[in-house]
Amino acid sequence: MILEIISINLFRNKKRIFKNFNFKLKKSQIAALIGKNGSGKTSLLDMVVGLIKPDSGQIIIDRCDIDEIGENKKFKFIYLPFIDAFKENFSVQDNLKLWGELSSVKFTQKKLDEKLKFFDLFQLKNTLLSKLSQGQKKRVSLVKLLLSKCTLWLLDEPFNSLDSENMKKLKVVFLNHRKNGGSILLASHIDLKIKDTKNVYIKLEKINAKPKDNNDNWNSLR
Amino acid sequence: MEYFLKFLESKEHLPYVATSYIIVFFILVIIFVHSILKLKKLENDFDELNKQ
Amino acid sequence: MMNIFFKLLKREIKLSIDRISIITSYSSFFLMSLLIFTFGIGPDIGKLNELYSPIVWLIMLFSIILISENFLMHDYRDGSLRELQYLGYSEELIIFSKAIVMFLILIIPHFFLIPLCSILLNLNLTELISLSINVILGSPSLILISIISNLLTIQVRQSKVLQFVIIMPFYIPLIIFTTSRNPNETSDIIDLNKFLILIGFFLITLPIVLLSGKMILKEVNK
Amino acid sequence: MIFKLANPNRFIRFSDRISPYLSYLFILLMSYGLFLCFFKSPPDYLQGETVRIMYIHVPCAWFSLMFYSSIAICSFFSLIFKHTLADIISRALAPLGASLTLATLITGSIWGKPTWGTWWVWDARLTSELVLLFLYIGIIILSNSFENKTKGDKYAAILSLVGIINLPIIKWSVDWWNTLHQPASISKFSSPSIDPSMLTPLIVMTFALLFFSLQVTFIRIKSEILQRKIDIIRSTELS
Repeated sequence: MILEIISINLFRNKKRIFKNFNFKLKKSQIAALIGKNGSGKTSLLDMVVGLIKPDSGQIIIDRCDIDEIGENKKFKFIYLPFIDAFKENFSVQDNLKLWGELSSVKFTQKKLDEKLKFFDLFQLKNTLLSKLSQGQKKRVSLVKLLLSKCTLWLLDEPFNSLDSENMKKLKVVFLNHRKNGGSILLASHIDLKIKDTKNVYIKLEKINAKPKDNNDNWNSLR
Repeated sequence: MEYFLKFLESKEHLPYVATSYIIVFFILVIIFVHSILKLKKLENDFDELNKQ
Repeated sequence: MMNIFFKLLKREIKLSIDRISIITSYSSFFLMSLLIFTFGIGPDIGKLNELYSPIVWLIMLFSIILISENFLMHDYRDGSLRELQYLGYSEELIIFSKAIVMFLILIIPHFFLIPLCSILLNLNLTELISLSINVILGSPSLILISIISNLLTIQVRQSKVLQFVIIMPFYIPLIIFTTSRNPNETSDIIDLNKFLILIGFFLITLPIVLLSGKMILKEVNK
Repeated sequence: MIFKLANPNRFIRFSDRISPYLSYLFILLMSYGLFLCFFKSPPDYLQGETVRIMYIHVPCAWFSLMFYSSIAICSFFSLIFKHTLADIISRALAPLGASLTLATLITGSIWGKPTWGTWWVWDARLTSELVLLFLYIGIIILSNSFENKTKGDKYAAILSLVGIINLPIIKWSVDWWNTLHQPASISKFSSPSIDPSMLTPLIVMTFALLFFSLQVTFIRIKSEILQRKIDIIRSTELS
């Protein structure tokens, strides 16, 4: 079991987003979180990486509680958020090198070039990031996946602003990763369409719990 | 009583004392009225929402 | 621990390459404000000499608050603050490394600004030495407090004015101790006690800023 | 008692029941206090009739400081135990404290005119009171500048805690600065003992103001609870 989410409860902005949510991700498994906007896809990923603390419940990565991992977080998983942390006035390869240093991923220039070529970014490697289009930026962040050695991938909307050709490439990357024993948790409103029994689809739905009229404790007013 | 009469006679100091009391009471009244009005408005809103 | 800290420091220094422009804008702001002050006070060099330390300190205070945006706000907007957090870097180290780099960058322009000030404001050598020690010892606290104001207003849309309003009271002790001149003493003596107070003030400010900064950074993603 | 209040609705009922008594007490004490102030207390031999400003100025100053420290204590509780009542109380207290600080400043400067000859002196106490006003304003603005109320509460709590740590430092440094710039000559109020004929009205006025503040605080807490309930209902309706 690579990722375990045990009975999570979360309130945000006075709304209940998760109510006793349970989920397990095994080795070589791809799980897709599907749901409308505001159904808590990003919140779930943020909780898994420890940016948000759930109101109750536990998240376990690799048999370690997420709060206790601390500095070793970067070796456990790779997370690609919706807004990529890129410095606009740095070139593509400088951005990737910066990321590599921060997340302790070591790679040679040759390997970087090779991976950039895979996503057709080799010609752009010295361009400033501010000059790239949305899809190109997305591809730059996807290169991180190829460079990293983590087994758990957490992806927020990886297919956004990608064209069909690159989506096919990404699917190949996913399948390769699964073959090597890695697992992926991704949030997307686009169907992955990998016809396979191993994949899991989790449908997140909005919880429309009406507030009780007699709020019986102070914390319900938060 | 004689203290009060003496106080009223003191032309020099009376305006200072009087204005300071008036200003403090003015501030207290303002904060009180503001709180009451806010409460009334919220109570109305709450009742309307509950009726729906 | 040290390894992680140096990694963060290295990142900040790398990012500072494009912050070189800050130095020019800082020094031009400094000189322009000096000019404005001179127009306000009048060309009487004796009067200017009397008021040198409040002038220099006020300018420094305002310019540091204005400049501090480049260090935290930008990192927050492009999501790299989040990245640092989910990679498992501790919040104290993030803030501390930022403060150090800010200090290093802002101390550079003072190498020529303070001598220039001493010419323009007719300072003698002891005053010059006292002012430069003052700047070196006092600016860390200035920077730390500006970081707190930045963190508190990081998510407010029109934050500039708010930042000044909420943080000004905390600058009062600092401005008192840096600008104070004992009227009984002649200007030829360097007052050591004042410097000790400045160091003490820094030692008080540092843990408060680190602790409250950590609390704020934990709240930011909610 | 505290367990009984551990429920917003019960708290509202409790405050509804108690608030008339608070008003009666306030009116009673205030009228008695004013009577004592103007009819029963002698003029000071040094300051003459202006000493009557003290009976309103000093309670305001005490409460302005007390409410700031209560806000800081509440912030501590809200950060450590994450209890919403602490947030609500500090939100309710901040405007009240700010207005009392303003009252203190105004009465202080009116008092200063006949005694010192100017409206404003950069005296240590006046200056610290002014700084306190700015701290209050900062907290109020910061807590209201977020759409998410919880976040505003948290940030304001952090700010007020940093403020309470800094307040003694500010006070001390202002004192120091004051003695540096003007040798101590104006602190002529600090009479070591106060005559009972002056002390009684002061105490009565203090309690009157206390009951007034409690009353206003209860009202503001109630409106804060209602506001939050309304927000919850609205947000569930929208989604």
